[in-house]
Amino acid sequence: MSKVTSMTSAIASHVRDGDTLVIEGFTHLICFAAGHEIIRQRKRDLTLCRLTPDLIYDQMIAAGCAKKLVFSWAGNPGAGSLHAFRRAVEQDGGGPLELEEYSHFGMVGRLSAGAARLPFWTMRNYMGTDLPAVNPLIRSVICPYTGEALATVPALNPDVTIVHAQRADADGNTQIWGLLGVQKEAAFASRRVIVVVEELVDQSVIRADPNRTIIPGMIVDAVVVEPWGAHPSFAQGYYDRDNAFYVGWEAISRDPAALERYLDEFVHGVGDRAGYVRKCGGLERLRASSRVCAGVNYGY
Amino acid sequence: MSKVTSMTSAIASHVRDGDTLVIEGFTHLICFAAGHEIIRQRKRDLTLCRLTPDLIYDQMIAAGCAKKLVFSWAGNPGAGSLHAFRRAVEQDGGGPLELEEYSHFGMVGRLSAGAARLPFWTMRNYMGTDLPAVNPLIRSVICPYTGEALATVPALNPDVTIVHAQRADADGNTQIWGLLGVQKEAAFASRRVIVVVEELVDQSVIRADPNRTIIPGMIVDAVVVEPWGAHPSFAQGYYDRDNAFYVGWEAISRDPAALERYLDEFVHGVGDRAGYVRKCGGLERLRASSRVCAGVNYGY
Amino acid sequence: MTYSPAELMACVAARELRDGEVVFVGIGLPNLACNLARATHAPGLVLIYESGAVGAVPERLPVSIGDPSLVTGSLMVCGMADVFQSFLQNGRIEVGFLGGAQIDRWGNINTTVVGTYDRPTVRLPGSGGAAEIAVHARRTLVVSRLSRRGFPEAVDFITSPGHRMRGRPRRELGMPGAGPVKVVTDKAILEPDESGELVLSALYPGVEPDDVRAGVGWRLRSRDNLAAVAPPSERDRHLLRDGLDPQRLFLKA
Amino acid sequence: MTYSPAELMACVAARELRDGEVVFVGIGLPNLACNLARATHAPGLVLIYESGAVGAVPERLPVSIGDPSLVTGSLMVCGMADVFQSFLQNGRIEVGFLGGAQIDRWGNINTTVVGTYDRPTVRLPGSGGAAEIAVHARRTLVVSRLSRRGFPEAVDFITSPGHRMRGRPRRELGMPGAGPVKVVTDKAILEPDESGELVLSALYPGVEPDDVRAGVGWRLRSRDNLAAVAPPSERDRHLLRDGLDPQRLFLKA
Repeated sequence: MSKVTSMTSAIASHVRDGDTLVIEGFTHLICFAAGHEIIRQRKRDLTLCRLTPDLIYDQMIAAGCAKKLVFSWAGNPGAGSLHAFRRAVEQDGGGPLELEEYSHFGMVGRLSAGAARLPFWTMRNYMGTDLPAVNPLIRSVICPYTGEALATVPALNPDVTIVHAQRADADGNTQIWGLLGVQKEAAFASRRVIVVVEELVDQSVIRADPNRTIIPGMIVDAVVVEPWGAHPSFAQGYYDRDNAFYVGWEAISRDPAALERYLDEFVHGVGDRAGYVRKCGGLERLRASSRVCAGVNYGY
Repeated sequence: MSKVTSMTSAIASHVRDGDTLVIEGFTHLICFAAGHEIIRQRKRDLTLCRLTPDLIYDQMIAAGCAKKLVFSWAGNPGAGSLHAFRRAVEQDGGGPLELEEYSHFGMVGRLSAGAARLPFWTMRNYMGTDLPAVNPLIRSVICPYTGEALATVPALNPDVTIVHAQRADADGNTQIWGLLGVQKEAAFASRRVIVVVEELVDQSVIRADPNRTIIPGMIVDAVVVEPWGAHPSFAQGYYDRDNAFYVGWEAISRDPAALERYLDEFVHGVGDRAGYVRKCGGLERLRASSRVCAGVNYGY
Repeated sequence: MTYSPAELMACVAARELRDGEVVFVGIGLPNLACNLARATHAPGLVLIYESGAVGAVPERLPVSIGDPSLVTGSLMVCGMADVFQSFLQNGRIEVGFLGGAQIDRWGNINTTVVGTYDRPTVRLPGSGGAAEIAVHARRTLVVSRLSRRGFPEAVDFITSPGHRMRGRPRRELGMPGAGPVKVVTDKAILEPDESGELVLSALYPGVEPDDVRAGVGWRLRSRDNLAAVAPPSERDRHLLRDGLDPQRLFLKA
Repeated sequence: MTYSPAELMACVAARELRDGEVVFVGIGLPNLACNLARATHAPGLVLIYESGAVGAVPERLPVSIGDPSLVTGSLMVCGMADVFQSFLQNGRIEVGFLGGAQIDRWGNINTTVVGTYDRPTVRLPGSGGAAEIAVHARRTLVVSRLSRRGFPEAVDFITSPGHRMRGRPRRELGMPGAGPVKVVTDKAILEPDESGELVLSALYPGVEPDDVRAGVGWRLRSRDNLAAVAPPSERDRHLLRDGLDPQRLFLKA
């Protein structure tokens, strides 16, 4: 039966206070729509995990949803800092936000182990860095063949993972193209999975090109249809990255009052994503140009 | 510069006596054309690695190319036995063929470790089986977090890997759809890589759909254009599996004299793949029907 | 109207599958059983083949687990690293089908060698994915014809572990899956008792317990109340013969 | 005709890249340097971004390492597990670009915290992929402007290891890559000597050794024969200003 539901009910029924939550998407397909609904529903004590917290976790930290942050790069790509995050961490800041810090490779390894349901992942890394000194979860293992020591990171198995995608069918069979990040690993590692898509398509569309399917419906709990749901990040083939918004975030997040106003107006002040898009004055200016590739033959 | 060359020169310059060789392709895209050229060039003492030796390694074993076989399932899919292999291994057989045996997961892990340039791969497997008792390379490691023991297999880093694919450009940027097997892992794990394709395409075709690229040109040493090169296995979108040939192999391989005749006629008796196709009386009967999927938009 | 043992085996296996389950499918009778179930009581069955085809809907009878018909129109095609790590080891496979040249008293299966490993009298294909399916599938179904050689007291080589290996129970060895819950033969169904030993649990029409014992290499015990297996329905026979395997590739005997 | 320090930095970095090399690219000056090299002496340069775009040919100046323009028309897009395992850890990356808030005497880089980790005075973004790039890239190029705060004797936190960490040389720690071979600043080029200590190796036009020492927090030693860095060519300036960064996003200062 169909797993299609509204963002409101998907978040209400699958995201609980105290959960370990992953909203993945590496610069591409970051589900701001889900983050905003989590803020609206005033979820608390979340352990937020992402390689790049990005603006979405900066907003969720400012809104008081986060107890802990697990990450590998906390900046505003090409535009400055995540000031809500910094205020929660720096000496003269309000705090307290618990941190668990890795490198990108470390976070990728944690989710890869989680997806394979192994307790750890092995890598040749971290020699000479101070990261293991501040994160006791970065450990090592001895190779049973060469005797050498290799670095390990523990599996990450979130309670909930939210993945934004270009399209899925009603069962949750999900297709993504362009940057893939660690969406597949995060979904397979998670206890519950919410897929948010730009387009709901008939299953025949999925079956026509099965090599594009990144997440199978069998691991998906809910499908939410939310066009423009990744703004200000982008969806290849649907809309461009809103760089002006990322640049503008520097000033907003630097000023707690301005950030508060932003959340009041653009998150609490709108009932849903459609309201957000209207509030933004529409986003047509970001609509993607057409660069459609040719299909391939699956015949035999 | 272009890496396109003939099968004869690709095998002559990249496959050496004593090499550890992988010709991958799980039922799909098995490069018989390369195997036949290796037989014609009378390569010797090869360590042949494949999950499923299939007919191609049965032929290479019969032709005296193999010193050792590293594998996980040595049957004729749905049609019987690989008798040259069995004769080399069974009590009353001629032998001697050295064996190193794993399960499919074990072989996948060995190539995954090789591709990541790690010395081993970890898995939850082999408890209760007799495989570790006959293969001392299946070992275990203790998890630095849970303290539990997990199985390990050593990395496999072949001297040469040969991958058949639907298409590639002259630099070796290679696209595969349909069953992917472990081609990507085998290519990244290998010191040298030969890609054999049904079609050589302009780089613009590759760049139009970059998510379909499985093997980047930077790791490819030679590109050989060999239509029908995977027969009697198949190439999705190009030609069907020749099941009659697989069924017929049972009788041929059961009789050493018949197998000898087959090699004389279809391998030594033809100069190249084109000659083989003619010898088969053409293969048009296997030409794939058209089931072309729609393209996706890469615009922004 | 008559039916072959193979036809009944396919029907019995199909009855074990519940709608919506995720099944790791093999070629031959298991494939027929899965597609029969899909065509009858389990339209939502998700078929996964170790070749990487997920949600396959083959338009013809696949003769290999890597048949191109498993790819065309499937829900997803992934590499084999994902098949074994993200699906099987991840615990997503609810049912796995196994079979083999030897199945012993404890449900251990041998697909590796008859005789010794170093100098076998018969070299079998080996594990393929069977070893890990036996470890990780939530439950496995074994499909095999009875014979004293095929059902020895103890297998020559344990390729796929059952319920007790060299005296040790599978729980003690930390295997996630429940192991073989039913062995579907051509005469009867065997099931493990609480100790893990395979015992006679259900008889096919017209079969006596002694007919079954004649095909088993150990003193086969029986449940107190044996179940009676229903013959294939008219519809099942029709689907199998005219639809799924018209050339009777796997339904002959 | 004049040029900005940033323009010369981009040109100097570009000159370090050889045709056909595989480069792990960052945003800003490294990206400009790579695209300048592609447009001039290294048309076969292969650009890889940690976001998974391989062989990218951006039609506009990418403002993030995950810009959609890096995907459209690229040779390959892969997941990040492949980026770090199959490309970086596999040893396929010949050049990696690094930069940071602090670079010390031994080429160690800090992009994590200023002050202590637990109560930092300034919390920086962290490693991203920098820690593993510093370990695995065959060689790295560091691009950063000189300042006493930016070039301390020792960094507050080692995010990306250089040539000597807490007294231990990188070879002893088993790092596959050669580490930072050049530090491209706004006034000069620093290079490691045989002990791994960064020393002054080349001066930009009109710069005196003391100008450089003023921007370094340790007693900077010099090579006996200092090289003179050539200014940007007419063509390079034209390509940078009118082609690659017309809005001067990264070339301003």
